[in-house]
Amino acid sequence: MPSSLALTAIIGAPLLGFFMTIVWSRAAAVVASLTSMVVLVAAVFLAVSVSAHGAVLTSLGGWDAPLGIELAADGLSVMFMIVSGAIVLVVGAYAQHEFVHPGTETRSGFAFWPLMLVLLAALNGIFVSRDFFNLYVCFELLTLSAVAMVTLNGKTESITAALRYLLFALLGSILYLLGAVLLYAQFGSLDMGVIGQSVSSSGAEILAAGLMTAGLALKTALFPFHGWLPPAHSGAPPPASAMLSSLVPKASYFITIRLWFDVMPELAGNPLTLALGGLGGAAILYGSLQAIVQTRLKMVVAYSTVAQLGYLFIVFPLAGGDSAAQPWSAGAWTGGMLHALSHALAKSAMFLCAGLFIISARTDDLEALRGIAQTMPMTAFAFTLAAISLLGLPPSGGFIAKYLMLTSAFASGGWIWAFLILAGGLLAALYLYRPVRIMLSLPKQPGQPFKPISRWWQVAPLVLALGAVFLGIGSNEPYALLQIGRPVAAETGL
Amino acid sequence: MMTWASGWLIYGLTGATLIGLGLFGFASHTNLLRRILAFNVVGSGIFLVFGATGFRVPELGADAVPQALIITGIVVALSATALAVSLITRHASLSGSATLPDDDREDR
Amino acid sequence: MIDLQVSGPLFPLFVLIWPLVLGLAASLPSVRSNAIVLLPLAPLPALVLAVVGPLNIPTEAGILLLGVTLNLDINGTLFLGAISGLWCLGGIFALGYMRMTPNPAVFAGFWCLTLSGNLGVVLSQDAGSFYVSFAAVSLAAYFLVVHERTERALYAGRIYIFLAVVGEALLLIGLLIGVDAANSMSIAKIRVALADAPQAGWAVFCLIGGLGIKAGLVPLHVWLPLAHPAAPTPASAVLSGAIVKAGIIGFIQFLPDGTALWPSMLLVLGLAGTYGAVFLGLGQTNPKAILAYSTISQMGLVIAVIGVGHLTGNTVAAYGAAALYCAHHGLAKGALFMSVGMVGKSGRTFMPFVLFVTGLMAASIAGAPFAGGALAKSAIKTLFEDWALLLVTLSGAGTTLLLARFLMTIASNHGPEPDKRPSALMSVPWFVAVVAALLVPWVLVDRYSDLSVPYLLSTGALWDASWPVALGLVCFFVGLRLLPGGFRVAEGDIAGPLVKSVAAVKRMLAAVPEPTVPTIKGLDHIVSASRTQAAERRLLQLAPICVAALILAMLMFANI
Amino acid sequence: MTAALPFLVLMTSLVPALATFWLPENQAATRNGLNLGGAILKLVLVAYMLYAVGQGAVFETRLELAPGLFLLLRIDALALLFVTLSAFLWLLTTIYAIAYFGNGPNLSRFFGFFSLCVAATTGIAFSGTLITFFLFYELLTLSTWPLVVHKQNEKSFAAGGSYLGFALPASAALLVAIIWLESVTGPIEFAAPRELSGLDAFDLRLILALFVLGLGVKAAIVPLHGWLPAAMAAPAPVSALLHAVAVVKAGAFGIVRIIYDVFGIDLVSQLGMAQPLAILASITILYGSLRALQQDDIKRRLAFSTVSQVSYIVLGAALAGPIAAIGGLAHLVHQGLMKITLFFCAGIFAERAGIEKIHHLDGVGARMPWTAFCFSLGAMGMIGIPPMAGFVSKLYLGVGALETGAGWVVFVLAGSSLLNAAYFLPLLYRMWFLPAREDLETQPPSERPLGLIVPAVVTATAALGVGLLAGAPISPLGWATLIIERDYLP
Repeated sequence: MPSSLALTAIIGAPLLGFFMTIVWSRAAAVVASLTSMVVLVAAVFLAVSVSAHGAVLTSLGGWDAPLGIELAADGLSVMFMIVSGAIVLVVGAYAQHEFVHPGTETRSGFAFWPLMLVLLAALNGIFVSRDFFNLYVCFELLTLSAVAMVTLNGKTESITAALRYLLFALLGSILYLLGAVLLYAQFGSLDMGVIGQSVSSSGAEILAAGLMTAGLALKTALFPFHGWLPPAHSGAPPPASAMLSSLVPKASYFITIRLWFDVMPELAGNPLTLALGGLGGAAILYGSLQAIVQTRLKMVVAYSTVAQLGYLFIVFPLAGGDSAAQPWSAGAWTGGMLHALSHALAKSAMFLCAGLFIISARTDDLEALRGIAQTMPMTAFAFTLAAISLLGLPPSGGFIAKYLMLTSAFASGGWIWAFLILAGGLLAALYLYRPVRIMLSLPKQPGQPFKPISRWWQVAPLVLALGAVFLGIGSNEPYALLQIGRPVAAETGL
Repeated sequence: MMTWASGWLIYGLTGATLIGLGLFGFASHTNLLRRILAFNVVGSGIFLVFGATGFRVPELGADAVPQALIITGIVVALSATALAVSLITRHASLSGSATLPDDDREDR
Repeated sequence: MIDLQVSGPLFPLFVLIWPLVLGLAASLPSVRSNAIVLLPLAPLPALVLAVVGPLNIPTEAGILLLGVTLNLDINGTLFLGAISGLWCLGGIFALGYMRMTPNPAVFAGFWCLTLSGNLGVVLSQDAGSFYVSFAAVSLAAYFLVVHERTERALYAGRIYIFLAVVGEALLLIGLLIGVDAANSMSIAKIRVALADAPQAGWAVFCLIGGLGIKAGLVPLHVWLPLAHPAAPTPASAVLSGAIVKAGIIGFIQFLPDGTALWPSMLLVLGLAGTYGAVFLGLGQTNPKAILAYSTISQMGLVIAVIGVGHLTGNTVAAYGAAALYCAHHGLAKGALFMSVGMVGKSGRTFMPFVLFVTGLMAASIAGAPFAGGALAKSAIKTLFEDWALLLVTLSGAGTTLLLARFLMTIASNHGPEPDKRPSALMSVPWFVAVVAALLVPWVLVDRYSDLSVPYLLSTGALWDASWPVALGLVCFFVGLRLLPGGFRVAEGDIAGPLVKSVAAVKRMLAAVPEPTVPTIKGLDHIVSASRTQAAERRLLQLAPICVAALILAMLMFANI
Repeated sequence: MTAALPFLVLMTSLVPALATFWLPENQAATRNGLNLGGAILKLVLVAYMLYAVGQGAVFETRLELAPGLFLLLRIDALALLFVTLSAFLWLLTTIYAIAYFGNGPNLSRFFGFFSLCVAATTGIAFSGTLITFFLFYELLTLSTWPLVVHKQNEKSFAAGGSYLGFALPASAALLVAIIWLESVTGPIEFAAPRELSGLDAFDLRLILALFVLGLGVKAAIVPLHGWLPAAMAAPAPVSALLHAVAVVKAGAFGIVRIIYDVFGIDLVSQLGMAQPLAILASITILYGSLRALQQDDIKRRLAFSTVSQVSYIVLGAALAGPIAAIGGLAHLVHQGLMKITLFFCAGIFAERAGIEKIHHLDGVGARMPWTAFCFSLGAMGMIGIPPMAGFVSKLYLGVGALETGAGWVVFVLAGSSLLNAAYFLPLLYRMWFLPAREDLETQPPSERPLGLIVPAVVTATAALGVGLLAGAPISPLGWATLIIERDYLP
């Protein structure tokens, strides 16, 4: 069964790669690249097979649940796998320059590759797990590798940021685990399918789901628990930041979506969806305002992540709760997922751009970047493209996502959500216009010493930014793919 | 039957107490090491509760699944603790402080 | 493939296009320096059309503008003949007068354009081409006014163009309402429709304003006394003799039958102009300015005729009389302006002849017996009754007074060399204009009025013509004795205050601010980065409490 | 072939745009060839389409982006009016820009975005659905910005910021309007308008107001016009693009589309929105003119003049009568021809003689006769002096207004003509009648290369020609009449 092989490979290959990079650290970069390529190929293969035959399921070693580990891929997980595989591949290619070139700190170079592969394995594990405990293990793995990545450059601020991140993450893990334990107490199983079939809306179930959601929200940096994110993401080396900001919060969000839309949609009442949506809206406004006043590029981009993650939670009131049975639900849900994906691509592109700017200008102070577009036009262009997607302007993926969400908001009469979505876009324009403007300005003194950067290196962020744009132009396929395996019959929207 | 049930109850209540104590510790201390310890206390509490759920259906005897999962969980918690401790030592050696900046209450 | 959509005789179209072609030819490098030569040639086809052209066979060209229709009726023939004749004479005069002028090509080009517009105003039978023609004659004449580029000419030009543009705008409003009411571009239909259309009042008001500016209707006359002295003499001649008539033609074309308020208004304003201009003109020192006021005065009479024609319902007679009066006035006033040019180029010995002929012309305009002007005046008098008749008759005295002042002013303006004579190119057209002015009404008076030549030669008619002139002369000499120094009125009387008030309005407007995008500068103070980040970090400690609260909230919602 | 034609026409601009981005700076010949070739090819295709659409043909290309999200390109007579204008002016502006910039920096970027702008404009014209319209409308916003900031100095960034500051909230408003409306009716195609009269009148009014808000920024309706005068910081070819070829036209065109093809004039009148919109347009017409009167900078004066003139188009649509609509549509072309002439000339003045302020124009007529002559023609057209094109539009607007019972509009038109005269005639006066500055005397400026002056002459002649031959069936007026008679009259 090639598709079960592929399912195994997307987790197995990076884990294997992880050991190989440790053992054979000299060729770590090459191994990591090859591994992520394998993962991407496997993910694409899975996508083809899922779109042809529907969701794919396999049991590792033939052991069935509950003792064995079951892996399943539906449209949603396949899309996330492809995007994360692609991002890791491109970031890996970018990191070849960052860590392999002489003059960079060898220790961080040594540690980066294995961490990257663990991260990839954990991510893929989350995307294909059908079991809450496996999910727990995977995202603990994810958290630990992410925290380790923050510390790579060894500076005090990075350590501090990493510690703060770790504390939040541990708290989140505890809450999640507590919830999972309660679920087990109730159902005697942690398998999603089993639980999903026997949900009875008892108090214990609600408590369990609430605890898990709280833990996941902490890890997704949902407002007001976002304090750890900006220092952690801006303190890490750029390739690490790219993955941290684009993929890691999405993993915990992914679990939240699985929990509330696949496993226990009946439980998602209005208070819950409103609370999550409200926090998401607050995140949009607060994150954007903070991003506006930042003076360092990476901080702007990091706060932008806080804001953009807010959108993901607006999906709950639009597609969950009472809205779940409505015709606009499918559009809102798909819009949210597309937003997660296009944000992942755009945000990783932005962090890579920021990384290149830092190498060229030796700082990411916005004022110091004045005129850098003359030295690195391609990178500035990539940054602008990514910004367009974040703003939700056509024809980017961000636009399609916002369009779908807005359509649902209007159809459901959810004015407030529509307002928040639009306000977020306009605020994003405010905080992203400033860096773009500074980059494109003429330098104050001519001939300011920006270090030239090789063109091939600059291609990496451009590829990701173009990916975000093409997700919009070619959104037909992803849209169809995302619908496969959804429990509620996927409707083509309104 | 009664004994099984009360045993389950004792373990569960103890676990819940540990969780509560741990959470309190986590919130009330700013010293990083204490916080990590508090985290471990909470973790122990959760595992205890988890273990107790193994007796959920007494007729079947002890359920093997929680045991397997607890072991996995302990490994995970251990590695998290290890990472945290290494970071704390690194942090202490770099900044000379066992608390995070901006956490104004010092209680070392 | 493209249908030119022309029907009817092509010659009227040629009449309009020919001056344009000549005007463009003036810009050719080889023609440029001698461009003045083109001036007399431009109006020739029009003259031919006026003399031999058949009446009332319309020409239609659908593709041009919004569909052009041209036609010539009986009044139109007279206007066309007088106007093209004057333009022709003026052109020949310019040949002699403006031999060494700078920028001859520019002058010639706009001369031709103005001419084409002037002819178009006569010929047009649709609102579109009338408006185009009127714009051409109004705006292109600006270049004739400012040709000498002196400070005074440019000032006069500014006032002129200001009023001309205002006139265009008013005319546009009137035409728009008319076209809508008639649902047609045809002027005849517009005239009918305006009689009872809902917004006809506005339309007629605007038309009177727009056309009245050109016709020197008080109080819109300001430009005449400024523009005439500033322009070169041939241009003054056509301005006063021909261009001003465009407004009168417009009145005749557009004003609907009806007994609303406006015919009385025209009568009152016309008579006010007739007398007011005499008074203002007496205060002038520049001979051309005096002539300009005289033109205002004479056009006031014509406007009063049109008003009275509508009041009495006798528009056919009124229009005929007005056409005759305009034809005479055009030629005579053209001749008088040429006299100013003649005086400047004449020595002492030639002066008496010039003065004599000029006096003859002045007498004709004043309506002295046997002159062509007397016939024209008799023709218009038949329309008036009672007090209005008395006022019209008495205006002859005013005209005499004003023109006597004019003669007195130019008498001392002769050139320094005693034996100098103007060239034949100047004196011949001048003389032809004089003769034409004296004779033309005799030939045409029975076509354009109910009067006959024998009646006009009767004693009663002669006495009616004589006494106002005599009264005017007496007044002149009495006034000369009482007020030897005369009095002064600024050229263009109310133009000065007008300019100042426009400038004041402009200053007031400049003080209003412009909207911009709101800036976000204040945000830094509201969301201070350092303060909020510290607060965010402290949230870490609060996180467990928040989480606990969240869980509690959920429990409560779930009603456990 | 016919199904792909709209797509092909779009590609004639899009392909040069994308290709130009990747050209190295020094490959001027290739770059110019690409852009000019695209422009000429486009004109040829447009000529063919003019013929075919005149015969009654309709072309359609349909692409699916996401389920229910169609990219529909459809060529009808109205679309073609706009595309013909932009294609014609694109060619001329490209010629002008090549001559204007010479060997300046960042030209690949410039021409790339320039062609992209034109592609977006073509897309706007061809849009067959609301959402397609929005996509291209935003593409236009984005591709214009790099052009506005082309000089990359503080002033141009301020202008660019102002542009986005107005345009982005407007696009949000537009998006809300579209989604709100479509959430009730389903996707809207212009060719098959939905029956809206059953919807809540208040909602419809609000939606229409949002549309006007969204499109009014580009159409520079007061008080949304602030970006346009600021954008004069951009080089002259960009101003030509903003004011004549693409941007303000896109806004006005959008308003026409919304009124005619989404709501329908009857419904707009029933909702009581036609009158307020007409009043808004009238205020803009007068306000723009009054502001223009106060400007000392030539390009700023022209910019405010655009504010005023573009609202003629809006007015034509808002008056909700066939004749006014014809006038408004014809003005879309007329204003483009006249205003681009003026900006071409202003560019030549600035580039060749350093003339930026009005008082620098003294005596320039004799030194730069061609430029000054073209400028004068354009200015006279703007004033509405017959037989220039502007007069024809005003006549139709005025008559159309009277026909619908909005007699007051004729006073607005007359007042605007007066103000236009008041702010243009002093310029002509200075050019032709005042003595020249000393440096103009000693170093007479050149009007060469031909690439600068020829486009100006061509557009000036065209502006004169479309007025003189307004009665011809292929004149803008004739075409506008065809649009209204064939597509919008019952």
